[in-house]
Amino acid sequence: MSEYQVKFEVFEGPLDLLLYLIKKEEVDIYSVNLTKLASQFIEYIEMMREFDLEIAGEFLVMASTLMYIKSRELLPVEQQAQVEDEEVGEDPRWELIRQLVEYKKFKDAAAQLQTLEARQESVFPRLPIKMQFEEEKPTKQDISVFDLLNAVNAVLKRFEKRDNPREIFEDKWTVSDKIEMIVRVMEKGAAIRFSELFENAMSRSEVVCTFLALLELIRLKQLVCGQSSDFGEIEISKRDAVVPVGTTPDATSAKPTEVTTPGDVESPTS
Amino acid sequence: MELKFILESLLFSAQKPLSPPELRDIFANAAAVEDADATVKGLKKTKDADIIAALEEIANEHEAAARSYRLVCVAGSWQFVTQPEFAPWLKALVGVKARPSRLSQPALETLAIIAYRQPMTRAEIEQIRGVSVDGTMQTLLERGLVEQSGRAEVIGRPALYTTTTAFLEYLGLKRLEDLPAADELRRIPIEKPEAPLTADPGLATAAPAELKLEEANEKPAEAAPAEETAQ
Amino acid sequence: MELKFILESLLFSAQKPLSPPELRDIFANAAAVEDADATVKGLKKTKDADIIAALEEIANEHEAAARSYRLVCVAGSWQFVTQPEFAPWLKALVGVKARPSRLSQPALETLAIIAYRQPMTRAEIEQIRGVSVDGTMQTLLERGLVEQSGRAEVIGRPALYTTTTAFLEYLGLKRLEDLPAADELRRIPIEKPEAPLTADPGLATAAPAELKLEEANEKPAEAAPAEETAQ
Repeated sequence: MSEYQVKFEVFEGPLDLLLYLIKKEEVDIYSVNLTKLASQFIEYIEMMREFDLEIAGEFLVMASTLMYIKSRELLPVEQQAQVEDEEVGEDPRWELIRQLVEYKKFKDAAAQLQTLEARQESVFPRLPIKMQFEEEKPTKQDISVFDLLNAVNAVLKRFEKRDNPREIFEDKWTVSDKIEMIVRVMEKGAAIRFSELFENAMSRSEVVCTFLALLELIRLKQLVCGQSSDFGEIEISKRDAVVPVGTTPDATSAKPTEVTTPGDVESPTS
Repeated sequence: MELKFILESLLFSAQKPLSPPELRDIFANAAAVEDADATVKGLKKTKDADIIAALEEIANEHEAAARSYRLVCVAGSWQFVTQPEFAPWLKALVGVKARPSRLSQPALETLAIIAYRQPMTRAEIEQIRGVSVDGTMQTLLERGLVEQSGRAEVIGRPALYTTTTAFLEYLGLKRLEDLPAADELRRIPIEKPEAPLTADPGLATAAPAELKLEEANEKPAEAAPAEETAQ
Repeated sequence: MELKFILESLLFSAQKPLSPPELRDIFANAAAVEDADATVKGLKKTKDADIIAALEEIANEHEAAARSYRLVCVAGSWQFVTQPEFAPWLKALVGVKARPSRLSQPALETLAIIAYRQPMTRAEIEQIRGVSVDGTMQTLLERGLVEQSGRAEVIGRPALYTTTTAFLEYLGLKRLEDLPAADELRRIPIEKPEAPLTADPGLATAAPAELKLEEANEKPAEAAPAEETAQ
């Protein structure tokens, strides 16, 4: 009795209770004595009543089914066959067995799911240390002021050609003059500040010529430019021992893309 | 460079499980980088099938290496996990996993029925369990382990329920086919024996020889179709 | 259970490198749990020396396995790291943006024009460059080198563009005035065309113009202020 009392709480339904009773008998579901099983089940229901426990409708339905099976079992075989013929549906005994077998399988499956559930609690996914790649946003190597000036020059040149074919460049200064001038200044060896090159410029055209000359020298790898700090002034220095400039290049041949490479600009002033 | 090891390094470094399509996208993105080298570019259009084959190879290798971790596939996505036996120390390291409370017995039974027989109507589930499943269905739906997935073409057009991806994740399953004893449970061949049940009172109802649980495995073909069409 | 594999599982799951003392603490904490089993309790007082020896053994094994990752010790703490050759894909995984390619010549020219003559409308830039700048403007805007900074008070109220702080940072400049030859280049006059297309909404305030170097000498003062006050 006390055993039932304890167990009652965990029975999920009449099938669960029946499986419990079968298991207690230690027989296969298929070999179970349904008459005996019916008696035990009803006995259990009676006990529930005694304890004033609320009995779920499903238990009562099952009890009546079992009573019916039990009564049939007690009939002589001949009469039983007749009854069977009158019935439309399945043999209730077989129907109950089938239901129990199926329920048992899912109860077992539920136990296996529970095992998986418990196992998952012990499975820890690898949560790696977050990787850190150095931020690769463009730095000053990507665009240099020289690229920019060079671009201005390209615009100016094209603009002139397009709109003012008749205008003639005021030839007071030539790029070759300025190249020579810069080479001369740089021969002294020390690095000079970018602005120094333009200090004595008298006109726009002179500035532009000087600038183009500078670009050309950088392109020819005679000079290097750099900044010692992010906001430092641009400094120009000799790349190495002065190599005589062979032919004076034509300024327009200084294709922008050739003028500087990031490496050139980057090189620190020595 | 072997595809296998690239995939391994990715899963080794990922903060979440990755699916073959996600991995394929990574290959494409890596190849789109300006200075991508020939190897990186060459793997631009790696096929899902090749990725899956390589992943399975890696998983097998780690299984064979029998170290403290494995590469597993859960619900189609792959990740490295540690073996459960190291849980005591991992709990000390990362703290107890934040996981919902374990499912109750009724909920597990209901879930099992849906998992193996999906899609199922509520009435079909109740037929098997022999009790109402209103409360447990509510729990399962709230936890996102099952979902409604259409309606049955019968009178009343009752809702049909199936399990979700979260269900696979919750139990650590690769796919539904990996449910334990899936074949057997999906098509339980419970046949009425040919010989009539004995009518002798007090005797066993069925002819036991005909109806052994083990035999279910031996003759699945006859009963199977009826069960499987329900899926 | 081998100490080695327990350590491995810990390092495998740790979100930071772990030192032998930290690992030792984990063993102690795991053993302090109420329901700790004998194995867990037995490892309570694992010695640092044993831990280090085991870690070195693990590291050697992974080295020998020659997979995509290694166990390494950096400054006394141990962690799993992937091999450097997988960086291209790992970058794609963690979403490190590909280093932007160098600005194209058209983009540089457009940028230069804006830098020296800002603020400028798109139409003005196009007038100077002689071609559409839709594509290059898009690039510059996306890279954050230029931005919209108001609208010109002319018909159609076209957007005005200026360079950004990011532009200065890229060039390593403190301010726009530090642009090389800024004064000179800025003062190059831009004259209005002889027959200005004033009805064209695309045209902007400072009607795009001719850049005559020689004329700059003759009348530098007039054009400059208008351009410079805009900065």
